[in-house]
Amino acid sequence: MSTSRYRYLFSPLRLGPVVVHNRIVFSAHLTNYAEDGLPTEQHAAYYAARAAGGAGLIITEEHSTHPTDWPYEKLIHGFHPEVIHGYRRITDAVHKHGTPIFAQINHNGGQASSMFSRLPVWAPSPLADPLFREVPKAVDRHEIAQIVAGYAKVAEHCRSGGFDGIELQCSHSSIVRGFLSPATNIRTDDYGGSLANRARLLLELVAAVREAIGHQMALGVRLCGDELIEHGTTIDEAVEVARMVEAQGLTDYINTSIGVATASLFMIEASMQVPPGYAMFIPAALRAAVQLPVVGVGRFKDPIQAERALAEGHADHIGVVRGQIADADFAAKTRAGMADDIRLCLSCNQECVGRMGLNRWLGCIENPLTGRESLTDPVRVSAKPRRVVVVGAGAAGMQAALAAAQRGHRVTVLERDSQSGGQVRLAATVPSRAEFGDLVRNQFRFCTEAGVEFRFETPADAESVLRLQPDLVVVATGAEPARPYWAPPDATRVVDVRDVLEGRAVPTGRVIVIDEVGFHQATSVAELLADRGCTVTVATPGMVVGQDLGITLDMEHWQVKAAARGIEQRTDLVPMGFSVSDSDGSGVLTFLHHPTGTNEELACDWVVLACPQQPVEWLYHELRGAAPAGVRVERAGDCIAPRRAHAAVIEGERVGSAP
Amino acid sequence: MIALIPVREGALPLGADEAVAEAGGEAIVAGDGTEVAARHLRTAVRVGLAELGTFAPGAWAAALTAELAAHDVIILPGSADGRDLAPRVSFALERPLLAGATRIGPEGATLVRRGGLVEEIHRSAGPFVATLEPGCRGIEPLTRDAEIRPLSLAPAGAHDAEHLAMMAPDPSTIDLGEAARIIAGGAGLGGPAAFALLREVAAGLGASYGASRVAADLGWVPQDRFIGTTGVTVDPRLYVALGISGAVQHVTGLGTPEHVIAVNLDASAPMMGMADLAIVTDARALLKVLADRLGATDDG
Amino acid sequence: MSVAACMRWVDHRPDVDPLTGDIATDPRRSGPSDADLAALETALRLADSWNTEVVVVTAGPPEAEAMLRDALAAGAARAVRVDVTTSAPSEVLAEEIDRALDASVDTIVCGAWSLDRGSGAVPAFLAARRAAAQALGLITVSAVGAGRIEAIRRLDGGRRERLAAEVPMVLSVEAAAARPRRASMEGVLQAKTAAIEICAVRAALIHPPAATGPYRPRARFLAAPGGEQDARSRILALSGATSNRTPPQRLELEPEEAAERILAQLREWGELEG
Amino acid sequence: MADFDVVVVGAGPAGAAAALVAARGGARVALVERGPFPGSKNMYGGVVYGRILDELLPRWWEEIPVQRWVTRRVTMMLTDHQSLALDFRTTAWGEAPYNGCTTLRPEFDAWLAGKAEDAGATLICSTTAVGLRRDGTGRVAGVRTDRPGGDLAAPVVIACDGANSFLAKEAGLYHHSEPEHFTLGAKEVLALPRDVIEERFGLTGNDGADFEIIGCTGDVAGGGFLYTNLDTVSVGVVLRISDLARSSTRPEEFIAGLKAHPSIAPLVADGELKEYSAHLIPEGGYDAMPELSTDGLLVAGDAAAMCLAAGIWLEGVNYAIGSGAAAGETALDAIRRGDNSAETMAGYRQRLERSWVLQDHKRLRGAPPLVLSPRVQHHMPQLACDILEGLFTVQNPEPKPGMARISWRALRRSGMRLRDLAKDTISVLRTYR
Repeated sequence: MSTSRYRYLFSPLRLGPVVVHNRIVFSAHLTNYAEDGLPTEQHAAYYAARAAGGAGLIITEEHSTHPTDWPYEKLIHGFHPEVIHGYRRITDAVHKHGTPIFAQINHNGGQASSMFSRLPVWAPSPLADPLFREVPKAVDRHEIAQIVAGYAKVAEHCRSGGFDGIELQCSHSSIVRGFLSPATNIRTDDYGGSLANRARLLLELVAAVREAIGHQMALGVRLCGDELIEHGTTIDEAVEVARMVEAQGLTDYINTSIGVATASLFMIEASMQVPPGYAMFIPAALRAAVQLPVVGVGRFKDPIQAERALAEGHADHIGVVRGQIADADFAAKTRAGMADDIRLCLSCNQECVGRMGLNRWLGCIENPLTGRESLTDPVRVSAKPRRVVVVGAGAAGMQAALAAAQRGHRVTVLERDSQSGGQVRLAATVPSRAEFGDLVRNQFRFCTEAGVEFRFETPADAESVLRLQPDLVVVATGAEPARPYWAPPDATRVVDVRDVLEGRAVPTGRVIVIDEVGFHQATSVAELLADRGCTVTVATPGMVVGQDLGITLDMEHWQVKAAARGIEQRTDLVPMGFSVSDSDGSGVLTFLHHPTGTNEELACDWVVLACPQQPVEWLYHELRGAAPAGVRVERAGDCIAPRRAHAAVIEGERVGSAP
Repeated sequence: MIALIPVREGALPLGADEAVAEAGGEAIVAGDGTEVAARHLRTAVRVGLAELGTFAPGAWAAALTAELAAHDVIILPGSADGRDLAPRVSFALERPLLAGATRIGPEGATLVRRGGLVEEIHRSAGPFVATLEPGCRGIEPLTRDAEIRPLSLAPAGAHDAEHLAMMAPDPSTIDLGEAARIIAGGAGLGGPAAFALLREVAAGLGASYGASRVAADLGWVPQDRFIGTTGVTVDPRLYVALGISGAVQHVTGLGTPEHVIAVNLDASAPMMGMADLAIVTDARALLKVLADRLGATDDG
Repeated sequence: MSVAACMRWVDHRPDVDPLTGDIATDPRRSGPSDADLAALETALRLADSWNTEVVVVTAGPPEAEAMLRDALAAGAARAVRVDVTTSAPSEVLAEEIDRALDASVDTIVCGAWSLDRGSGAVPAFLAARRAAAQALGLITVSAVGAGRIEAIRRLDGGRRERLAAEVPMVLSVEAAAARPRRASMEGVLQAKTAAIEICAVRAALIHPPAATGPYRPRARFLAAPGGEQDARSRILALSGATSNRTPPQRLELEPEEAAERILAQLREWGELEG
Repeated sequence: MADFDVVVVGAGPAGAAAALVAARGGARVALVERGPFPGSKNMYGGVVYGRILDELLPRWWEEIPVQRWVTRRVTMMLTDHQSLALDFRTTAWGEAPYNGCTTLRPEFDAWLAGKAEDAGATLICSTTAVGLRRDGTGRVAGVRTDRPGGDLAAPVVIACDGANSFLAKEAGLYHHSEPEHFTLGAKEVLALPRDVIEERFGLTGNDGADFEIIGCTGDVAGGGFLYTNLDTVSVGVVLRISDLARSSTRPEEFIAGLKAHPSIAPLVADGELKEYSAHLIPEGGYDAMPELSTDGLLVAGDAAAMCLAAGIWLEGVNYAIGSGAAAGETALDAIRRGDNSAETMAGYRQRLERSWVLQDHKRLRGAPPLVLSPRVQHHMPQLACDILEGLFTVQNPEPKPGMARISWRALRRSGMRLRDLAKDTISVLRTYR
């Protein structure tokens, strides 16, 4: 009502027997917080933080319903009765904030491997999954009955564990999806062929789970609206399945998703390359066909975007996952009219999605607390405010400044440039990477609000820093390009990516971009230059350009865009030398093709380097020498060793929180 | 079911296509310039043209009665003219009116009440007339051209108001959400004086003016001019952003403009990344120049 | 010949249960809408120009008499309340109001729409019943001779229409059409004891809705990007990866050059006339 | 011009009582109200102690628009994470003649003003008195209003137009209006189902609870309150204006803090916000009251700072009614005598001095400064809570420390000296003797 300018986002809605107080859902996602197949205190603390932050509904990560399902190490084995204790810890922690919490239960089917389970994986048909490349066992009727019994058993565990509802993941990595999809179900019995047959398992599971949980708990079904694979489920079939589920009369809501986790994952947890709200057509189509409330997902990072989708009737609830990973108080801030204070998600996927594939716990590039909720004490204001001087207003420096200022210390940041943001700001000047800049924009805003003083265009040396009489100096001077040995100093057209982004160099004609770091540096600049009309080749000593783009789900997009822009990709090429052949600076780049040991020469007008950088550390050493006793000198980020932004944020937080 | 679409000078009213789609593609287009208007419909399958001249609800209702009596459900768009005509048709046909519907079917309609807080489902025992709220359902354009035929109607007289003239829309008063061209300013403009200039420039460009949240919060512009998260959401064809950094909260309120121009001293502002034309310059100084240029054009 | 002002007694911010759509109204929050107040003012002004008087009419519960007394205080000569206590369709209300008004009333002014039903259909039904000219959704009204007005009416998309109407006529006005006058102390004191005529309802035909609930936006049609194409094309359509976007141009210019560049660009896009 | 014997400005409890008494005495009374109806400024209620109505409206309890009868009165002290409560309950307050009730002010005010109308007073709403009319000799002779032809002539005007009364000020009756004498009352009304309220507060039927809270307003002197209506609870704070101006915290943030306190949160959890309101309370007590009368003019209710805000007592409505009734009687007296001179009007103050209205205020004149002092605001709650926490924390296998040691430690931590404590004890005893 009067508390909110949002007409729909904060109006309550009933999901079966459960009243959900607002429309913001923290929907299911992997966390890798489980240990030995059991939920942990970290799970409880993680979900509780989002409940405290105002989420309307929390849906946990999946709980496996059967021992044949163990596709990744840190999966919760819901079929073990021991999980109930952990469930209680989670539900109690979340209920403390008056927030309902549902459990997602699942069997991943053929989208798994036998590596952990040492049992053959089960699927409707013996077709190998494209990611796991393992031929599954086609389940018989007896095994189908076991699957159904497993779901019912886990649903009972969830009921005993205090959950308010159950969600069946039938969408992007599930045996139910396997049955529903014509691409993975080629059975000829009652469970294959017609859609009614393919949906049989789903309806059996719904009936069994409803039987197990009774009518005091909500039951939802998560459906995939478009698998984005050839011969897969598309929106028309998804709509039909939703109708069947509604007609069965046992389900309280429908959640949605897009893509198949083992084939088109990059469209499930889309990075900033994909427009926000891209999957909205799915809940819209389902909602037009059924009366059940429908949850929409897909890069909702801003409350107005969510409100708009609700107002246009595209969904009844909005899944905001990464938005609440980055800022647990997403909903509360919105409700309080402080939407501008939300630490917006970048959809960079570096520390959340990116770490899942690496078997590491879920974190966030912007929010050092994420993944550490159970270990971190609340920020307390220091009884002894200290004077902190930070040199450098990049990601590391600003995080240090923010952490210190939040603890009541007086912080001044000295920055040589006329604005904050450092390399991150620069990286974000490439159009498709613009959202990355929110990292430093968010930091700057929070710093300003916390009372940090910024002095721009203020180069620092030891003397000028110490004149400010600091108790702690944080050196965060970043890194600078290091010119490789093979690039002649006088080759004016061999430039760094930073020269291009800062406008010091404007390459034209034939450009070779050298990718020695394997992340966005080379590919984003290549894309930028191709858009400007250059003929671009990206060359790398590695086996693939942009080697690490895969973990953030940017690789597929890069490949598509490179192809569309005619960007040539060359691999296994080690640059050996450059000779200027023309007075304008153009020349010939010599490579060693290391698999064959042969040399290759490529003529070009410009060479743009994305190569390892070197730390800017002189100030740190100068200060260590000059600082009087009692003045601590610390450093953070690239000036220790050049790495990616998350390292800068974590180190900044670490030194800034302990002056 | 059939849609009745009142048109003026060949221009369709708000919500015309939605009304036709709701009626399943059957429509009667009434007014002046009906054929032109009918060809602009994207959801019509079959259209009857009732060339009745300038809007005159009394006379139109009388003239259309015989033609409409054959249809059980008559759907009018909830536009200004549609809302005015519907009760006259309902009265002439002696049928109930279900006004302000968001969904209309052969048996009845869902109506919004209390300014959109509640809905009522009404069932009608017999034929009825309804108006459909514009924007409530969206449309899926058909690829096939509609079959168009003129209707022969006996003219009817009634005591109606007399149309004197149409007045062109005034971009400065038009609802920002409907504006096709928007020029907006942000904190980078520095103060209320610049927004006075912005209004002039907007007028010169035939555009509506808007602002970012910061500018509205500082009171430089009224709150109803603020585009973004907590303000107005817009969907212009052209968007010119002066001194707006382009925080996501602003950008998500923007819709999908065909063309974007951004002006900012900060070359790395996200708005600059979105723009087709991004110019690094002082937006305030630029605004003065633009005001001069456009003012001079007017004088000449 | 006389003028009627037609007003509606509504709760300005009813409590709506967001889960059930149940409405709780409170007479203390109730009163005429701003548009109805503008209608009364417009009626009073027209009556002044035509040297006649205003009868104010409402269809509502006894509490609505407070509103009628305010109208009497402001200058209405008579007040009539049609004793309607439940919600009723516009055609029924129009029928009752029509019956409550003498034949001598040849101009009726209403608010553009009420806050509760909000369809704005009552004035058009009144016009239909009385075979009167209708001019609805007016933002200005002025008398231009005996029994004739000129007015500006708001259409869609910011367009407006200038029109004229003659008695018998029904007008409806938006809140901006006239700023309500302040009743004099004398008027207030007299209105406290003035008589209010009550008309019993005759039409019993009130159709309750089959069901009510909280408003739930209807799903607006949203095409699946890529439609029926193959999976790869759908992915490309969804991600916009290959959309043919004009490469952005970034220029550093002096303000004068920048202005030239912008105007030239607008001309090129066809967004600048002349 | 309209002619009356008495014009009462403001149809709150004071004005309605004044109009009721004067009209019953046969005077022609105009009761002028700024809002569209009496009580329109605050939609939701307060606690009213109805005994004052015994004389005016015998068996008032049978018709007063009650929400709940207060049968539970809790006085609480809060620190960041602790609370200490004195929880008093009596069934006696739940039976005639009752003690206090919670009520919705629009209902209560309209009811009382209706009584005045029944007695013959003329209620004129949506009308603001913009100034005093004076006769040839300069005496007050009615009011001017914002309506065309809006003067109301009367030999007696009773100003019941709320804190910081415009009319009393115009007449030069305010000598103190330092910000220290005002507090800001801010209140949220939260909707909760009736049965939830009854379960959480341990109530049945029409019983209600009233909490007065100190130690919940941070760096601003003040207090908090929480009371139950039928299906809403009101929670709020009263804050000293002068402190508030210096504080960076907004009133609604104090309410948010109070609602989040572990001892309060379970009581108000999930309440849907229905209304937020804030208004000025004259809390200076006896020593900050304005002059109460002059030629042709009487001041009553909040306008006369007739509000008792003495820590555990926070009462306004009963004093407003008491002073309003006395003003009505004085007005009748003046009209009967045909004399509205300052001397006759001074009878008003004498009436009040004789009644409990000013006797209470006089007796508790020291209370507001004491209640708002930093020691009562912060140190005492901390001290009391720390002592109890020390007493009740079980530290096995450590032996239980002695009471003296706990108290001494707590006192040291509270930053108070023993001397201060002794001094405070004496002033409390003096103030509330």
